[in-house]
Amino acid sequence: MTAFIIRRLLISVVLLFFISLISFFIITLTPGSPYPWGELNPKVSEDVKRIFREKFHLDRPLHEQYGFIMRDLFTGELRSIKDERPVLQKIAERLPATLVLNLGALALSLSFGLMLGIYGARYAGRPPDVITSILAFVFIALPGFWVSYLLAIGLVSYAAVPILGTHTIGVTFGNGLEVFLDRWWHVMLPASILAIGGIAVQSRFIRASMIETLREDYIRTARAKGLDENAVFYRHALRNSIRPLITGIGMLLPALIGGAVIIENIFAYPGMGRLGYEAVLERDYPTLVALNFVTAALVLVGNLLADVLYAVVDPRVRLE
Amino acid sequence: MITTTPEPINAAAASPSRRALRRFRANKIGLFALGMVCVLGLLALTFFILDRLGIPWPMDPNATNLERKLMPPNSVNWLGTDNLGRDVFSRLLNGAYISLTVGFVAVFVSLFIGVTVGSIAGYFGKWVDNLIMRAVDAIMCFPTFFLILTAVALVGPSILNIIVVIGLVSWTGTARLVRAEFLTLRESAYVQAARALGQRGPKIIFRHILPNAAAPILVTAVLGVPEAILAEAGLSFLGFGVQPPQATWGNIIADGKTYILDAWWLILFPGLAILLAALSFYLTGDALRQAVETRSERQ
Amino acid sequence: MPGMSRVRVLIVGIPLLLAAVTAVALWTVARVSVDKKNEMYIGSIGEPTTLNPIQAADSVSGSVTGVVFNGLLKYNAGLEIVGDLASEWDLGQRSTFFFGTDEEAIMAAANLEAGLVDRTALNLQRYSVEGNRLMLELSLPGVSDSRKLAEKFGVPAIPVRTVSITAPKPLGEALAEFAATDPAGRVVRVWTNGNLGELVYLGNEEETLGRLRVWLAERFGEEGLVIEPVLAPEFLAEPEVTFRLHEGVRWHDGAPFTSRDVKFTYDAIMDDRVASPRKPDYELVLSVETPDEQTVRVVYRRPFSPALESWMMSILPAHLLADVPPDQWPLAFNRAPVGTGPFKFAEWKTNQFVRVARNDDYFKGRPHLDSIVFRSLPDPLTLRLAFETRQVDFWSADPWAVGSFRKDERFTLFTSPSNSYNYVGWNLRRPMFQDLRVRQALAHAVNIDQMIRYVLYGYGTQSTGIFTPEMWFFNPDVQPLAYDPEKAKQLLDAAGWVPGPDGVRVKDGKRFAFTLITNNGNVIRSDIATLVQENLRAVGIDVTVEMYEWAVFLKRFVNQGEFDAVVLGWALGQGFDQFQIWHSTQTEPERLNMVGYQSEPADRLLESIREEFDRAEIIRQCGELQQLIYNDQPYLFLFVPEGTSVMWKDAFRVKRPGPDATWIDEPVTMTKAGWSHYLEWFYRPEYAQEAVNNP
Amino acid sequence: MSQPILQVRDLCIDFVLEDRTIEAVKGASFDLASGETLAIVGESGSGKSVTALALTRLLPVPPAKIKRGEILFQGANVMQMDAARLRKLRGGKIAYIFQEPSTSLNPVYTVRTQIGEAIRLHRPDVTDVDAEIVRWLDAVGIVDPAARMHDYPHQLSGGMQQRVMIAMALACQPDVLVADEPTTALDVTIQAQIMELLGSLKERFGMSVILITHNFGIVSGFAARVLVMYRGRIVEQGPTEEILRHPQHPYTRALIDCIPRLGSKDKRLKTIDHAAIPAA
Repeated sequence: MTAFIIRRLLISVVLLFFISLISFFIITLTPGSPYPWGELNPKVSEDVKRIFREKFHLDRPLHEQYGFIMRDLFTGELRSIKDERPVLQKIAERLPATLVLNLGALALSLSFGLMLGIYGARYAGRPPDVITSILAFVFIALPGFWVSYLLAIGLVSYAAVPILGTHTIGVTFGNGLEVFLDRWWHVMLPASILAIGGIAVQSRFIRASMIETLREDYIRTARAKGLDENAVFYRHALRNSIRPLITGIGMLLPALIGGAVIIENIFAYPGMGRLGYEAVLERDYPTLVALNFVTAALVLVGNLLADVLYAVVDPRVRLE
Repeated sequence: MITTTPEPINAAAASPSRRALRRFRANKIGLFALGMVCVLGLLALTFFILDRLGIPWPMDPNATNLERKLMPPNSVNWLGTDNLGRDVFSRLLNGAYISLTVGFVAVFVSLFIGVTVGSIAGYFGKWVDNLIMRAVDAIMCFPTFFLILTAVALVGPSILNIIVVIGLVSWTGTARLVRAEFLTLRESAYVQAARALGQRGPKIIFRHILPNAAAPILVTAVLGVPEAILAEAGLSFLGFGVQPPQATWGNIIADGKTYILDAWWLILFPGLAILLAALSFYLTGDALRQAVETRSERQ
Repeated sequence: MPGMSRVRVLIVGIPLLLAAVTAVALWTVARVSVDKKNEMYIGSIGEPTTLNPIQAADSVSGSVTGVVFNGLLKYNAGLEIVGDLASEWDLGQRSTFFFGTDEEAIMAAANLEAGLVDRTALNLQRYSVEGNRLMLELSLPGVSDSRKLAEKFGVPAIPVRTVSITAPKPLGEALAEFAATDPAGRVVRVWTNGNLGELVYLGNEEETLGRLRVWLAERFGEEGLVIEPVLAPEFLAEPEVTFRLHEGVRWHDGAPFTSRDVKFTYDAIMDDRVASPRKPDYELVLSVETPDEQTVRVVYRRPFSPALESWMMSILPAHLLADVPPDQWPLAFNRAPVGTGPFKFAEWKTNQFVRVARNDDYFKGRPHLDSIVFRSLPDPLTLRLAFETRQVDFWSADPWAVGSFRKDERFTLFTSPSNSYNYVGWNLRRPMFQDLRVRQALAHAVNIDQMIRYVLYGYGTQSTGIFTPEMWFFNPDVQPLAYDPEKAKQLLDAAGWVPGPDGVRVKDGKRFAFTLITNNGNVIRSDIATLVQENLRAVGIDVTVEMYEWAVFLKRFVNQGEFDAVVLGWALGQGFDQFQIWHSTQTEPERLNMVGYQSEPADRLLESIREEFDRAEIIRQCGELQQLIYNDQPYLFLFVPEGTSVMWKDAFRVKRPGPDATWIDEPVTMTKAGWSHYLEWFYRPEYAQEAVNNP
Repeated sequence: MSQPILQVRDLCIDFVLEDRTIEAVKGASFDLASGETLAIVGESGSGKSVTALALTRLLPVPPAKIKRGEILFQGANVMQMDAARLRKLRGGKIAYIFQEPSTSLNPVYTVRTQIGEAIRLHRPDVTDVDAEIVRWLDAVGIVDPAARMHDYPHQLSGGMQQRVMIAMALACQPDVLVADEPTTALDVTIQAQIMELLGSLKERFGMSVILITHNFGIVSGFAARVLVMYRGRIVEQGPTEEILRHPQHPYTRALIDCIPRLGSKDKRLKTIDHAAIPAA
């Protein structure tokens, strides 16, 4: 197990290296340049621009720039071009919000996906299953940004419900519970929209896996023992069917972080997606490279976690 | 699982493709969805041809009419007008062609790359496979969205570029699938036999393995179309998509989002169009998957 | 089987619980009353980059630092310059003329004395002779008065020449040493800042420049050494501003505010390590002196009329920053600044808000509001959503929504012309746009009235050039070119562009087709592009519209001059200096004269406006420049939009000090300087008691 | 002979597939006496496993469909039992051993969990379940049962897995044990051990056994009576010795000829001439 984890980590390091390389070259090859003051500012002289380029090594050839960025990334010295703050600090600032949002979305996807998937498998081929199946496809087919906007307009225009940020600003709440519920609402709204696709995909996976499992011999054995359908279903079939759920953890993470870009913008949520989007627009190379690096690392950790979980759930799986 | 399969009484079992066809025909939802897909395709084609012939109907999708700007749905403009007084209904119909083309061609690009890479990895195995799959892992670790954003910024937002970029970032799933099929089929008796007869790599791949992997690849392709349509919509929405004044469903929404609280019809209808199209493709793809699956789920 | 049922309960229970809590949360949030505190909520698009005013360049950062810091000067509600941290200030100039001999200098002085009729008319205060120099002390900087006085000398003065030096390494004392070696004392002034230097000298150009080059090359090498002449008056003209600082001003941490802080701020802006975008405003400063704690004297190397406005720059606390290397500022000070302003920095939650709290010891009196929260929102739509749910108090209304808000009793609207205009820039490097008749035709072909009516919903006026009507130096006599497609067609015919087979005009076998680009995400600009496309099609011109992401748009097209035509806008300050946008030296890549406009008369005006301090003269020259450029039509000048801010009517009132220690209590009103001019005197009516007790 | 513990009357089972219907069992009737050992012999697809599963209605419905016929267990009609009674019957009265022990045991639970589950279900009076598990594991010849019961199925060999299956079936003390091809998936040596074990357990606990197999070889010496199924029909039944000696039906003869004997070269099932099959 330890050997497995060490080997996986080593592979991850190599992967991360390539990821940083790719992300650096894609972003630097993209037209545009990272001037923090807007390029059409008549007040900024050529001289200032030159000093600035030297400061961020932008006058060097690309491979040297990459070297500087990687060196600084590992010494923690890497600074954002936009405001010259350490990039890691900027990411760390947004990490909690991002984690809360994505874990919220993950929790929603997995729990609702599991529930609907099991429901579908239970009534496979019958009307409840057909309805949940169609519902799942509707969910997958919904453009997230579109739903967000419709929801946002509806909530704001017709109910005047605050939806932006992580909490309602400027309002005095009666007690701690209200504060908690306010924060919960502000996370769950974007998380639900992020989760829509995940719920659908998960429920489809779970349903298929469940139906597959129900054909297994040991299910017949369980029935032959005289177990009731619920026991057969939840005890014998379920645990053998939740592999896709675990795979989902590894697969959903990158999709969520990517998908969060639009949602975070619509709901003014202070997460990493917004940081990344702004960094793309501003061509803030160091922030982007670091962000891709951190995201990829998170995803790799997610995948590793999924593999470890496999072993926990299925005793046949050995980590080698 | 019933291990002792009773022998069939009537004639010999139908061929797999015929059986798949029969299963598909029995799937009401799938048939309906396929019908929707066909209707959409025909509509798109009709309006594309009309547009090329210079017979815009019901109106010229790009003709501005400032006196009639931001009109809610009415008897002249069935789905209202946009900020320049252009007819939303006409733009929707006209946009269908671009949106669907993006969907299909992007899938084609993604399939081409995915099948090639997956075949190479699956056929050669060993370190080739290892190398390719690690690269696939690396690409899958990327938040695809940043990749698309930067790539579009890099090459510029033309229809062709968007198609290529969407195709370029969405082939990993196909590659994995094809590779898995290969790993299984490579060991199968007929491939072993072909190899024993001295057939060479490409021939084995094209004559023996790929045809047998065709069904799952087809399913991935059909399911990939709506994803590409949604991706284009998302890109256009952020302003990275197809150039105006050419309408696509995504950039009608993108143009409309500014007026969202004042002109709901600008985003409602194109959104519904995207939803409908994507849903039709997904349901068709799912029905197709059920039909070609070796074991029917209901058995 | 208890284990089994637990699993079932979990599978159904967890999602239901999540949904239930969310429903309860929605109910709670929806029902919460708008129990506002005595705070103001301002929404802005985007996040401040830094709260260090000399490093910030974006408007969001500016709006926060605006209430935390003070400048020496500021605009009042009528856009006149008044003192802020400075209680009073004096302008002056010393003009020095050099003569061949001491006798000539004395003779010139005598002739001057004889010719003087009215001293004050030409702002002359006194004059003196020192060796071969005649020095005039004037009460207003500028070159024209000095030149008029020089006409009376009767003896020709020796013209001075100025060269700028860029060295590969910091110049240090090199120029001063060079001056010391000069045998005839012909070097009259040196100035050094880092790698840059300036040398003012008399006499033979070739000889002095040759010696200078050799001298510098010995020390720094030839490579990277640039010596080039500078446009400057033919005499030494050194303007001077003396500020008298307010007594008893304290920084938010309690330390006293002194002239040292002003000097430090100037030094910081000039420090390369700070990379301040404001550096060009101060490059003509010769020295900043602090004779005592309350006095600051700034001497300029030559007249620079935007100088006074540059001292509206926020002043930084020297006692906190002088000992910190600038690369450490972003880590601490720039995220938690200390100023002298009406509000103290309180907290900054990234991508959420910056909060500033009342400064009870503010030197102009305690503000009414407890705090101001600057919310950072990603785009205009979220800003509006925040406004509609009363999460922010103000909103810059989209033009198409103004109408419905105006009808709504709950809101107050402030409409004012902006200091900005939109235009279509023609790339004058392209042959098709080089013909003035074509550019005029293009202007006649576009229906700007219609554009204003339907794109801006009437909230705008047609632009007549590089200045906007609200500016005091605006020329109201410039007549806009009228919409007249027939005339446009005639002009195009005259220019040789005749209708071709497909309706598009042709000249020498080339179709009149070009690409109009703009940035995406700006509906006004995309509407403009579409309408221009339509209007020009009507006169036989084929326009393709392309939109690019802002960074790509600038880097690949605009900055490189790689475009045919571009839709853009300029947001101008109050200043009249447009050197960077129109001067013929500014046409290289990355410069702001991206259309490649070159005009000698315009160059001369742009140069002389910079040296002019006389109001009437500035108005005259700016007017001339505006007419000149409008006639040339390098841009299709479209319109000056009006901005409308909407406020919840019950949100604020203003209670501000009036004349004679009275207090004026009034609704929030628009001033020339905007609705937010009296921000520190805003109060929420629910908290009126507190506000009334405040003085 | 006493009242039969199990009676099957005219059992007809169809499999309704999407494009065709297969008649799997066509009118099977037989009795099982208490304590008797009955073998049902037939090739793959002859309907013997379907019949066995039908005894407790374990066939998945659909696609299976019991067209007609009745099954009486101790006089009670299995076809009409409600779910609760059916559950009591399964495992408690009629227990099964399946062909493929490696897939018939749930891979994610330990032996202890799986046997314990059955005991708790059918014998709620047992207080020390672990001891009972150990006892049964011991009874089926598993060495060090106290340690083995914590193993997962994949940690055991095929023979051991089948022993666990047997222990699981017996632990509920059923009246009838249905062994559906219990040895097919195992090595020849293990086959013999398992058959021997089944034989001794049958003696020890005195239950009825239905042995489903295609192999006449293991029938002799184990079952007293044989039932031969061919294409869904019972073509022949009678005492084992009788059938072995005088098979009436050509199919039976063919099956018997497959029994490996010393010196025999041809072990394949002889092709039978359809014309030679007497109508049922």
